[in-house]
Amino acid sequence: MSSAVNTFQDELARRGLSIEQAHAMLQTMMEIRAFEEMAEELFARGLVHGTMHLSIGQEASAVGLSAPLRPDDYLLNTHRGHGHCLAWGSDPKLMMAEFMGKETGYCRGRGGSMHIADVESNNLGANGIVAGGIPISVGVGLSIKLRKTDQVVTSIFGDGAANEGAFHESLNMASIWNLPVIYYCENNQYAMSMSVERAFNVEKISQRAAAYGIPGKTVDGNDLLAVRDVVAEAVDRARAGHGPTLIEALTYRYKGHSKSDRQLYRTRDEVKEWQSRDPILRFAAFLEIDSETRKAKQAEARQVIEDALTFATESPEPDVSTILEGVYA
Amino acid sequence: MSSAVNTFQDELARRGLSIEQAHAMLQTMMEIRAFEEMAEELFARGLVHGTMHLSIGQEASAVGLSAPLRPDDYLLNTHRGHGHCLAWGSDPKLMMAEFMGKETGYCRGRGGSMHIADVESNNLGANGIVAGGIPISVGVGLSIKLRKTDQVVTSIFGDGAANEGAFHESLNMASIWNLPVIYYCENNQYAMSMSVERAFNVEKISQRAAAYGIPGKTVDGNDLLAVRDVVAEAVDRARAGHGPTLIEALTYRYKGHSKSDRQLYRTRDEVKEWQSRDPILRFAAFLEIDSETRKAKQAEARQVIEDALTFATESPEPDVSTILEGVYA
Amino acid sequence: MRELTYKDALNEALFQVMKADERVFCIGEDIGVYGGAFGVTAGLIEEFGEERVVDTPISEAGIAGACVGSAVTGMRPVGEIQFMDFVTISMEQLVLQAAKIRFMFGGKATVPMVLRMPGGSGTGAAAQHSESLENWFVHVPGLKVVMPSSPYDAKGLLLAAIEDDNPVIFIEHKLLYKTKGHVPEEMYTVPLSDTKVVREGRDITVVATSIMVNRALEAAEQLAAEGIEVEIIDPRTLNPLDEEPIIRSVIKTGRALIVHEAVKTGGYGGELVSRIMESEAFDYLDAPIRRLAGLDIPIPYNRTLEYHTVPQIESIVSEVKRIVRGEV
Amino acid sequence: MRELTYKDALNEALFQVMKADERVFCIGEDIGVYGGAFGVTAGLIEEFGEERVVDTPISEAGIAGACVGSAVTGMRPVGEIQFMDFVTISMEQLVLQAAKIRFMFGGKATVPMVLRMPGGSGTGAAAQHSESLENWFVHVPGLKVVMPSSPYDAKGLLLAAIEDDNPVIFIEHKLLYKTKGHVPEEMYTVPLSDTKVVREGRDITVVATSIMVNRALEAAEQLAAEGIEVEIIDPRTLNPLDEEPIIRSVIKTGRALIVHEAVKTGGYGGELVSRIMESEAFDYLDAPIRRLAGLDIPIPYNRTLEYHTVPQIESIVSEVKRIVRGEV
Ligand SMILES: Cc1ncc(C[n+]2csc(CCOP(=O)(O)OP(=O)(O)O)c2C)c(N)n1
Ligand SMILES: Cc1ncc(C[n+]2csc(CCOP(=O)(O)OP(=O)(O)O)c2C)c(N)n1
Ligand SMILES: [Mg+2]
Ligand SMILES: [Mg+2]
Repeated sequence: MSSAVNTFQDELARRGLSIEQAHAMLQTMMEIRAFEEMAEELFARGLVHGTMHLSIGQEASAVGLSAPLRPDDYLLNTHRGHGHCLAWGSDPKLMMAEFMGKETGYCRGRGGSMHIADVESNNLGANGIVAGGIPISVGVGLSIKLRKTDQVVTSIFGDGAANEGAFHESLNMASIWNLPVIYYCENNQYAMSMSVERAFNVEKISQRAAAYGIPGKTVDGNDLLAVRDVVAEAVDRARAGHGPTLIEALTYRYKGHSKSDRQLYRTRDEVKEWQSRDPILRFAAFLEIDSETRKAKQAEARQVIEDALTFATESPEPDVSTILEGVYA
Repeated sequence: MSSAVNTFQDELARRGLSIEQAHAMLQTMMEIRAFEEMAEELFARGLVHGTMHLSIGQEASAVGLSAPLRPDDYLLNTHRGHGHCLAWGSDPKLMMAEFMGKETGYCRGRGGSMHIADVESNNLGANGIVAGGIPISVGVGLSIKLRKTDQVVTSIFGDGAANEGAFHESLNMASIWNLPVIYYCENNQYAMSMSVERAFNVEKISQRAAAYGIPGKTVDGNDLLAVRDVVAEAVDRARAGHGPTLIEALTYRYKGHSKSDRQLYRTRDEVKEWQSRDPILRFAAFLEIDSETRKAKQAEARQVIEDALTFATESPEPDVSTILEGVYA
Repeated sequence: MRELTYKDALNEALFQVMKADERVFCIGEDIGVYGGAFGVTAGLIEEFGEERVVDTPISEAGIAGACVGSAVTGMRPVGEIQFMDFVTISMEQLVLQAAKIRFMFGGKATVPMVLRMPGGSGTGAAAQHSESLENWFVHVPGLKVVMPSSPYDAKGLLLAAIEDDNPVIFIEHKLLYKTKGHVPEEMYTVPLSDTKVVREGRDITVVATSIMVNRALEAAEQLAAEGIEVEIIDPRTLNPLDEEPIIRSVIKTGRALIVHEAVKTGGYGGELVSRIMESEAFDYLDAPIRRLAGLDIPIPYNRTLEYHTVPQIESIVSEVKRIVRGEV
Repeated sequence: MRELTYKDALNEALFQVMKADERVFCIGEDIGVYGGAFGVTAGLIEEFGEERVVDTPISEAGIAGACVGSAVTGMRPVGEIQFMDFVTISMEQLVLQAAKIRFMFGGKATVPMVLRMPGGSGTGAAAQHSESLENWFVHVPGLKVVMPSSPYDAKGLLLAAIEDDNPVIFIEHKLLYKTKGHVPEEMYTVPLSDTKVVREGRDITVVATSIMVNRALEAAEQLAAEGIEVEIIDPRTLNPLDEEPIIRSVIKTGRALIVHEAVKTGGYGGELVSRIMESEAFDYLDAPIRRLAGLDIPIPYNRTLEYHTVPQIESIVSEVKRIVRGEV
């Protein structure tokens, strides 16, 4: 992990983190994985329709990003967003209910996997549109600036999104107006079947920050504390009124892009190699947790998700008579 | 100009240019200015409706850009495009007729100032949409690549256009596919009232090339030979299959943005300062042309445009009975 | 009675609401010292400063996003798209984000934004600066679509749009900016979804939008001289539509003509025809309902062609006569 | 008779035309080794290579521009937008460039491009992946708009669209990809602007588009059992519309129902209602023409709500009955 010299206790202390907090972060990663595994299972069993984008393998990126943020900060999430939602503190019960299209879900079953939002807690939603949340971040940043608070907004997107025009317009606007936005690019090496090697002619996506005169950082997205550190720095910068940062977190999705993906665009070896750097196992090892304890924690995480499933399963469907509700305020 | 040491004859010879060619280029710059002055006059006299975007002050940029191009290359022009059209070799008569909405105009009076095109000569048109031609350049580049010719396409746009999403998507695509496109950004310091200082947080627009892994060059756009040189290099690169280049030509428009512009966003001094670097006077001085000869040449240029006006004035309007023509092929 | 131009009425509305409500701010290209391409925002930056009158780069997707994001977090943005045509670049943010956020999030968010834009032809700006795309927005649930035809309505509808908790597409007309009319000095709202009978008549109902209301009024004067009494109706808010006054009118007159500037095919006229058809007014129809609209061509540059591309007073007059005389 | 799925029919058309015409190439997101999100381009890259089956970054404006620019310089691009919703990002290039270039340039250029995209709901993809925006394109002169409902038409219309010298918006339906039907092996075209009477009947004319043709056919079977004979008409090309068969049919039946999946308000139904209204068929109408269309809401995620948002077989059956029985 971040350092081989110091003990993990030193590493945590240096960041003002307690061991309990570290364990909680590990737990969140495990809950994310359990949620995703359950999602896949439900899909395979034909219990959900639609599609979903699993973030298995990217858990450190989600948890490390959330760590330095405050509850009053804002989140603009990506389609591959279950993990970020959980890391943000969303209730797995209400998420699972949404995933299953239930009235008790965060969006009353209208949104589903790609649109989980909880505006009350400043989670402004996942987005089914690649780069769809990025222009919105400009508005949230402006709103913070006009309201003169020290909130920040995190705009999460994938490597693929960095080739949409919306990315360009938005980063430029956030830069010239010094808006408190963390642009967080989860580079999981592929946009569906398109590898970053084919889609970009630059080595690092973070190099694009220079085009807007803002800092760009690339970080090992499977290293929870490294992610946390680089985000913390960007957050400090933004809160202090110095404007946006572009962060690129290098990570990998173990599963296919969405429900149906024959994965002809990558090799099994490549997947395996990334699995050898599994973010959960790495952080557990860093915390010197033995495999028994780890398994117990995983079982615990699984239970949280099982409970969420029970809640969702027992929840009612939306009533068809309410179908027209919620279009206009 | 480009060098103080050599004689202008050396400078020309070094580039394989004859004195006649140099004089022809000067003449074209003068015709451009005369065309624009006439356009302004016609507008003031209420003889045209619509709007127009004058390129007075930017003549070296237009003529220097065209110089290294071949007749079978392609042009995608900007709204401020009269000069580029003339430099491309378009007939001022047919341009003036188009400007006056006549049936004899390049677009049979349907297009007007913002849409002058001559597809037969690979002039794919000016564009009323800022950055509207940039994505089209990707297609033209692809078409060249698929047809395996060694043509190139020039995509001209202003500084303002470089903040549109279309710029970003297109440059990336042209780069990853190695397309023979010259991205030519005329940075005339303003997009309407928005200065580049306010709209960008980078010093040079050409720095954005790095975001796409392509060369970026900034050149004095009022120095005809300097423009020609940097374009020639980009053209060579493109023809050789090495992909696109982003060129930024620093220049200035003397007139307001369009027909009505109180120009509150800039000072008279700034305009004067740029006028002291007038591209026509500079190139005339470089060629050691005395002021009498220069005036004679200007009168000649004026005459060409007067003749164009006569042609346009005497040309018929489109017949209303043809109004539905040309929507579908 | 105080008269103002349509442009000044809009400008006054912005001044007043920005004074009254801190959450309101303006954003768009050249809306600051330039005052907006058509002058609607003139003077605002001097009064409210750069923070609340935000000049943007040329980034129409970004402008729309800036509105969505600030609206959903408690502000009341008034965005400007310099010409309606350029809103083609903002469609993703407007249609997939602004319009859908509330529904998609289970009714738990609001997006109180207004996006102003001038549409229409008549200034020689040609095919890429003369669009009339209102029916695209009408076709998107979650958006409201407003098209004022008078200075009075311009001010009142703009204030209502800003007050509304939904995304509102506010479509002005280039040729209307200089038209004058009575505008009260105080703040007032014209409710959204409140169709107005602009002129009463017994022989035919003309439903017109935006500048076509004015042309229809002039046509009606000429027709009155020939004994034809035209009832003119202005929906003002195209969606959600207050259709009742239209239906009542057609029941009375038995005839209807829809007039809009947008291209006929796929336009709003079809919606109005259908609404009438689907109502009790069907049984009262003495003639088929007709549409008079833009030709199915891009707007040509040439002045004469441009003129003949969209409905004019004469064409309204002659179409009304044909309907009333049973020639169609 | 050889049967193929709608998807395979499209795939075969692409294979054959790419073999036959060097100018044709495909471009879009994940159309290469992935074979396209719905598999329409499967196998093409193996046959024709990366040069002619171009995987793009996620850049929908760029994809549209790539089509426009290559088309105007002599190629015949077939672009794919992965879901119709994302075409909101391409609108500027399609509407202000592709559709207008020919007219704006005085008829001196052609833009022979096809942009394929799957529309429609029914897969639980929710509000941002289920749009039916065809009427936007119908409203844009210069574009042609095609919506095949059967495998046979899918192949024939795609080949006709590629042969056409104009920009064609080619709208597929996600739920149709797996439907099967007769498809000849050889290359053939179904002319653009050639409305088809899909089923004959005397009691009512149902004009349906895309998947609604199939639902209408099933509804007609049920209705036939109750003695109601439905005539079903599929415009196939929505614009330019071959309206004559529709008008002839309504003259025969005296009744008409329009069925489409898109949101009712501002939709294509209004156009069809108006076309019938403006024709001689008006005099033969025994009942008002009705529209059965998507509810005015974004598509909900929940399966049951989604189902009830757009017309289904049952709702067509009951709406036809109401019209035939004079209940509307
Ligand atoms: C505008 C748009 N284009 C295309 C898609 C289809 N799509 C959904 S996710 C995806 C890949 C996104 O890749 P990336 O941004 O790297 O995120 P990842 O899925 O890898 O997390 C694509 C092409 C979409 N949803 N929106
Ligand atoms: C998409 C779009 N947005 C806005 C405009 C209005 N407009 C026309 S030219 C212009 C300024 C363009 O600036 P720049 O690109 O620097 O070119 P310049 O006019 O300076 O040559 C603007 C805002 C437009 N035509 N298209
Ligand atoms: Mg990715
Ligand atoms: Mg400029």
